[in-house]
Amino acid sequence: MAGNSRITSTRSVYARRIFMVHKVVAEQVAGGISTTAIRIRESGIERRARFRGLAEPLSLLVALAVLIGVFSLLNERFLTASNLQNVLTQSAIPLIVAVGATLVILLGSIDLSVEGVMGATGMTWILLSANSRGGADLGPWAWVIALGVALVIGVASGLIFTALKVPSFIVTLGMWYVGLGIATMLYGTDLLPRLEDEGLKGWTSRISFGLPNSFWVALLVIGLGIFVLRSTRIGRVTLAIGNSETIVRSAGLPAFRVKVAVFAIAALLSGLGGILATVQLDIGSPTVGSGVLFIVIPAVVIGGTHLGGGKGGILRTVLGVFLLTILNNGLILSGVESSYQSAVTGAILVAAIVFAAWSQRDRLQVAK
Amino acid sequence: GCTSTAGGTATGSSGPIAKEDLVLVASVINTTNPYFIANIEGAKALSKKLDIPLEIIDSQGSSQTEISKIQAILAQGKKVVMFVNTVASSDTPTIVDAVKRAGGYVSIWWNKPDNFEPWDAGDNFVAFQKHAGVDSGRCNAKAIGDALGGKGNVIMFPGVEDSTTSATRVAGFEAEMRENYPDIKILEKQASNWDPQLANQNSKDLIAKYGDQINGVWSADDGMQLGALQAFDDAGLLNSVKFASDGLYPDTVKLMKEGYGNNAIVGETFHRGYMASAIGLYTAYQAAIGEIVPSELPKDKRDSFFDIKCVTPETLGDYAKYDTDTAAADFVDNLVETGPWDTEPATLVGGGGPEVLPKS
Amino acid sequence: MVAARQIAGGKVNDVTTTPAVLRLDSVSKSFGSNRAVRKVSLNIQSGEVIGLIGENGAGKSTLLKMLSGNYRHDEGTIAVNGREVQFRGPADALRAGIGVVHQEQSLFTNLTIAENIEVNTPMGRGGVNRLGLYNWRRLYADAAQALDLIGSHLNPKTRVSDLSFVDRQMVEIARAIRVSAASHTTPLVILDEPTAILERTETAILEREISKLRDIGSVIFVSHRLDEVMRICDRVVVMRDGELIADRPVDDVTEEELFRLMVGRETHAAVRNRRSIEATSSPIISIHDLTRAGSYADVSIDAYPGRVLAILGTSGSGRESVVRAVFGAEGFDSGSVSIAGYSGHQLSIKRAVDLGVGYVPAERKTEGMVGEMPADQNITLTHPGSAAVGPFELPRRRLSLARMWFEKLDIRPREPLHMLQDFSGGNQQKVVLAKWLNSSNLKALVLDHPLRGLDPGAAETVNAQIRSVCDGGTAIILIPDTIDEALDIADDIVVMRDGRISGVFDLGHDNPATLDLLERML
Amino acid sequence: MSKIDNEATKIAVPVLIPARGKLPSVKRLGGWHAIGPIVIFLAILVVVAILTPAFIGGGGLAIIASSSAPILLLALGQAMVLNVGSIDLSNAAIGLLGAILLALTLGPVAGLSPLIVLLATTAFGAVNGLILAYAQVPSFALTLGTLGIFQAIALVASGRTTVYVSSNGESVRSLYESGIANVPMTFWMGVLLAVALWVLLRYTRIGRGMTAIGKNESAAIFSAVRTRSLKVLAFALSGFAAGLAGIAIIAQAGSASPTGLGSDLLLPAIAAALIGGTSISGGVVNPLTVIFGALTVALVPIATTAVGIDAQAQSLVYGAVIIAVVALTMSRNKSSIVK
Ligand SMILES: Nc1ncnc2c1ncn2[C@@H]1O[C@H](COP(=O)(O)OP(=O)(O)OP(=O)(O)O)[C@@H](O)[C@H]1O
Ligand SMILES: Nc1ncnc2c1ncn2[C@@H]1O[C@H](COP(=O)(O)OP(=O)(O)OP(=O)(O)O)[C@@H](O)[C@H]1O
Ligand SMILES: [Mg+2]
Ligand SMILES: [Mg+2]
Repeated sequence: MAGNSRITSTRSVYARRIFMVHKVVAEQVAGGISTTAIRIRESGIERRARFRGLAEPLSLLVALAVLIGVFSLLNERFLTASNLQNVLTQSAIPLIVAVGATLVILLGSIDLSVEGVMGATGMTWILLSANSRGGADLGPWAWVIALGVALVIGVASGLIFTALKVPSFIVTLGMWYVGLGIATMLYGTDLLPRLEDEGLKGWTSRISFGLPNSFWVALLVIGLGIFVLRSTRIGRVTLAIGNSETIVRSAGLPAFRVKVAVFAIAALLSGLGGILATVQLDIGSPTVGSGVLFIVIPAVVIGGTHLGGGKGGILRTVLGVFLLTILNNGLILSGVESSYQSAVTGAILVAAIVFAAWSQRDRLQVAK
Repeated sequence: GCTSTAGGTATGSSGPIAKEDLVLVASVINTTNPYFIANIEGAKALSKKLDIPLEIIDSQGSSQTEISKIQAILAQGKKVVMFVNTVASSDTPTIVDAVKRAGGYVSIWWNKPDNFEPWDAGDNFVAFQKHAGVDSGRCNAKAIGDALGGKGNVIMFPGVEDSTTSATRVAGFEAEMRENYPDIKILEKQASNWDPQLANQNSKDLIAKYGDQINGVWSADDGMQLGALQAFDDAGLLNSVKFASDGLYPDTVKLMKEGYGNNAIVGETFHRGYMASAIGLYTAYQAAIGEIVPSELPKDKRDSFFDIKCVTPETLGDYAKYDTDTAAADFVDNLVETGPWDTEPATLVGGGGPEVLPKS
Repeated sequence: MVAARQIAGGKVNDVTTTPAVLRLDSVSKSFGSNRAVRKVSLNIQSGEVIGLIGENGAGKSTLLKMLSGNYRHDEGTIAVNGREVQFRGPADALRAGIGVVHQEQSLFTNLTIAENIEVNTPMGRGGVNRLGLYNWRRLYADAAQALDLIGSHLNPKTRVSDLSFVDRQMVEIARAIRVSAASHTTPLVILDEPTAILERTETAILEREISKLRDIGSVIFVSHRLDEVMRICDRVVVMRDGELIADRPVDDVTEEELFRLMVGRETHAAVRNRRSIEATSSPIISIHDLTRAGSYADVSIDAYPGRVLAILGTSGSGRESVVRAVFGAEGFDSGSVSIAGYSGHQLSIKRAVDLGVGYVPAERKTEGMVGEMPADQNITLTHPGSAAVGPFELPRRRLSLARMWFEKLDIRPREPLHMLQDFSGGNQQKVVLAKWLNSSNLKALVLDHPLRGLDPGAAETVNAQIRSVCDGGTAIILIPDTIDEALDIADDIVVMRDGRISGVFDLGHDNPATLDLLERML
Repeated sequence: MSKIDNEATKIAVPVLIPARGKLPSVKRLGGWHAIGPIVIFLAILVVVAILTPAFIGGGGLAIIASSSAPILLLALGQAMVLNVGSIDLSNAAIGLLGAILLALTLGPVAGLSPLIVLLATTAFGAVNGLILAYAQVPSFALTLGTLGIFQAIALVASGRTTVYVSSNGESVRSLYESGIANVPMTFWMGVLLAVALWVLLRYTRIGRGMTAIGKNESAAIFSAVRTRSLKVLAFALSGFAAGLAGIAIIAQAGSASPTGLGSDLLLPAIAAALIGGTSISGGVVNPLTVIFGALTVALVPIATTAVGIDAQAQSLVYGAVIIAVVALTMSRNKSSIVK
């Protein structure tokens, strides 16, 4: 003890000195310096934030404009009203599904069950509506029950994912097969069910107020999606979970319920997409959703929503869907052979993400 | 040590098998396409007629699934009489090999490698059977060509690009147009992967591209045609465009009969899935019970083309009888009576060796 | 204000009449066989600021997590405002009026300040209605009010990712006191090492605000900086090995006493004999006119073998970026860094390490260690050659090597095969040091806040190790937590301000006063 | 260096860790996630054996093994990529492209052909890795894009048709036709690769670095691990494994086509890797248990057929079983948060 006394006294000298200094600093900081400094920094931050919020969608918009420009040079029919309406019709179903997919990806998860859910819902719906196989025509109840099937699949995915902690990749991959299986079993071995309701036939691509009906539906869904994401508890907690689920839990937020809800919403939207696809095709088919997943996921990614969750949004996804639909349509209109279409789309996807990431490259950055 | 592998020992058995020991097996590509569902129907009808149990294999569109499921059944030691609608041509050697090792008998439909012939593989590979694609394509081309009065523009929707079935139909269609309808122009081909949804989308894009220049639409199967019809209907163009395709699905029959879209559908080639499976299975069955000895058959009976019927709205009535509730059972009754190669409307019209594509 | 009390057999004899804001009675918590918190009893009155101190792993965070509803206690009772409570989750604790600033920052960086502050407000009471719909106007107003309460003028619409560390900490505190909205009671605010990641100058602001919190509610404040505890708190409680071993008003204790209570021994800190640069030695690291736009400019620093060079500066001074440039982790626009004679513009981490530089980053958990790998594998990660033949690793040699380092640096528990994340912060830091010391060719070691979050006892051992490395002829570049730390250990001090060097001192000749240094920092 | 060694040996003896109570035996075997895949596979197998004894007796095991071979090879490559925290959606397409190239070149260049194919597929994988590492883009999106490109190359290279091996196919064919214990060499090729990768991961500096990347990439960067090179290597290995899968496809079918055998192995292979205990978020992988993951994925559709489940219900059963199996075998010890 005695041997240390010199040391301890030096320590307390330091402590006292530091204490004094701190008083000085605290006073300095309290008066004068801080407020101006903070104000200057804040205005800088806001400007940066606003710019950053725009920068990415802006580059997407530029890319879209370039594509549209190139395609309209290659084929003058590209920019006609009828082709634009055609593009909007084609983008409607992917848009509806992509709103749900964006929410799921914002969670940091993924939903691969899209096509299965579309099949199961579409098949349930058409078999319960007026169709060429006869059977029950439940009218509006067909919608309720069909969307109920989607809801059940979505809730099941969500529950297995959250309660059993199975990665969403596998849960929804499994649910893809399950949905397809449900559709296949419902379909049975009978004739193709065709839609009998004349009012519904071709409804999706019919034009009202200048836009195709299905696109109006998509607009409604997008609007609702943006509202949910921006101004509801589910939406905000979704973003929070994407940022850090640990914090969500330690803050006592309802992570469990929100995750299940998001999977349910996504499945419902896939289901709605399935019904519209069935209406569009006029025929019930278990594979009515084929190919949708591989538009939707790249669209979300190209839109700039992070697969890790927490960053991104629905409007950017909308741009992503447009980019891919226009690309698809433009390639056909400019006469690119079907064999090369997947390569061109793939190359543009790669180019888009490399372009977007290039400026943010950093030796310490972690890209997964 | 190193041994020979892949499921049981190689027997390559010949000699008749007692009927009680047999199992019928029908392997289809999926269970959601009307054609494959009809395959199952035919197999069921034959199973009932012969009083032999039946197993169905759903390949789920995957060669690997197909092969391993077939092997799974073979491994149980059953003596199989098998009909396989192969997912890809390249699956055939593997399947034949497995069946041979298990001492079963198999008929393959639609797809096989050109150089892999039944007579080279032994008696267990009883036969390869198909409807000739070139003829089918020609039938459709004639229907459209005539309906358009030899003038106009046509778009085409092939199936999966590397499918022989689709490629032969495309070749036949193009050859017929080139040879006999020089004033008809093929505007564009968009492979639509046997997918109605994709054909629907591609139709929309091509409508946007060509508008009312399009006078005729050809699809490699009726599924895609249903998708295309809807797109043209939506665009309000149905009344002025003529359609032709392969398969004559019951849905198509109905549309043709109704005169849908100003008699939009002008030509179809006819075949029924139940006929294919029943013929395939029955051929293999005859070999299994020793009724026929494959190696003693002429080559054209082991690598066969069946009759292609070109159906037009006028002749449609003749085919109604093949879609009644008892049609499959009736066909099987006839089949057992007249044998695998001579049952109307699927009679053998020749063959032997790969289909010869018309020169372009 | 503070009632007199004494500790008798773990029981608190309380002689006040008003119910305590918080009352713990023999609270215990075990993780398996590890009894992290043992029979802790504690009373907190309204308006009291309690300092909670203890070694790393003493059980402080565990105790606090029981109060915040993150853990459930195994035994004992917890009473809030005189009512016994059983928290089933964080939401229950919030409802009872307990707000927490966790040891790890827990803000949603992708959301606005307002949302982070209001995140715990129950639906229907604040900016979120019963259906879960947001009223942004209300949300921003409420958040602004909460910020006002602690004297912060941050814009509630700003995204947290755009904030500095202090500002984030302010947001956390604002959030913690927002529990009053949830409970209608005066809040109990728990602050678990809120200052650990801050620069000293920044903590001044925070200290002022924490002191002010006593007007709003009660506070439990955890820190390893004893001087800070002494300044801020009314009362200090000390934990050791899960037990509460002392509970004193600040006026009755000295820092030395607290140190002894915490660690169970006297401080071993020894005064260092400073050496001057030997005429013959040449610098190992030589930074010349290093410039990076927007970060720092014209920085020239020489680091000599056997000497500790400390760089002082506030958080905007650019000192971190400079040392990261030395390690090749960040680029620079012009100037040069030469290491042991090698000089190149494009320096990569790999090249820096090959040249003999080591770097202990400030962000230990994310940059310094692979938490899910055993400690021994962490130690050989950078220089696998020490336990490998060609490409093949030798697990036995790796283990014995790790054991040697565990012994040398007194890393506890002595279990090199355990996952590194399961060690306490101080011991993790020692493993990170060992990772670099394990090199046969360590010429320079860059230490970025090496004592961050370490208890004073652990800090001493780590410091001792740094000294002995230095004595072995390695150049040390240190970014210390405090001026004190720099004066304690350094041979040279470089002060940076706004990206430029504002002062250079050779402690062999110079004897700068703390105020002197501080002046050059601000 | 030798000084350290001496000290180490001196100290090692007294500091021996006191046993922290007896570890349960499962844990000593490497925890549930190490033996789980084996147990689940055997459990399903037992159910099948009870329901259809003839299947197991008739060489069912050999069938499962042989049909799991391409899945296994792809799953191993995928597992290496997952281990560094990325995903490779293009590896099955690379494998199929490899098969097509092999079928095209076996005739002209004979024995050199497999080498060329492996070189090519490894290079394809490396290109993925290079773009990933240097442009720092997310692998999911990147490989989704390259997937489209490889598919198109396959389609064009094959001339949009099935490509048959014209000659010199015997040696490749023999990989499927001959084998050990009635199981074709293609499967043993997978086992061999698994063992090699296991050694790489467990006993080499390269493997340690890869695992460190998967567990904490930032820390790996700051520990001077060559993260870029190792990520490129992981993708190159995925390409190499895909090349082997291509060879296995040719060995089995003697031909290849863009939509034929092997065209639909992407998702089954990922499922196999995950069932085999690989963590989808990186840093946890055991190539040896991936073998059982692949066997399970191959077994499920075979089992549904063997047991006699209605053809139309099989896809439903398949989906449900995959979810259940992963739920049972997944390693949850990494973190409680699963994305
Ligand atoms: N999640 C956990 N699982 C198991 N044991 C734990 C866990 N958290 C804490 N412990 C145990 O509880 C003891 C106390 O840890 P705690 O985190 O409360 O220490 P602390 O006093 O906060 O340390 P520090 O000053 O470093 O923050 C530790 O020794 C540890 O063994
Ligand atoms: N998952 C766990 N399992 C077992 N012990 C754990 C676990 N997590 C933490 N611990 C124990 O908790 C104790 C303290 O952990 P904690 O995370 O609080 O570190 P710390 O010392 O507070 O670090 P720092 O000072 O850097 O904040 C350690 O002794 C460690 O052994
Ligand atoms: Mg703590
Ligand atoms: Mg701590």
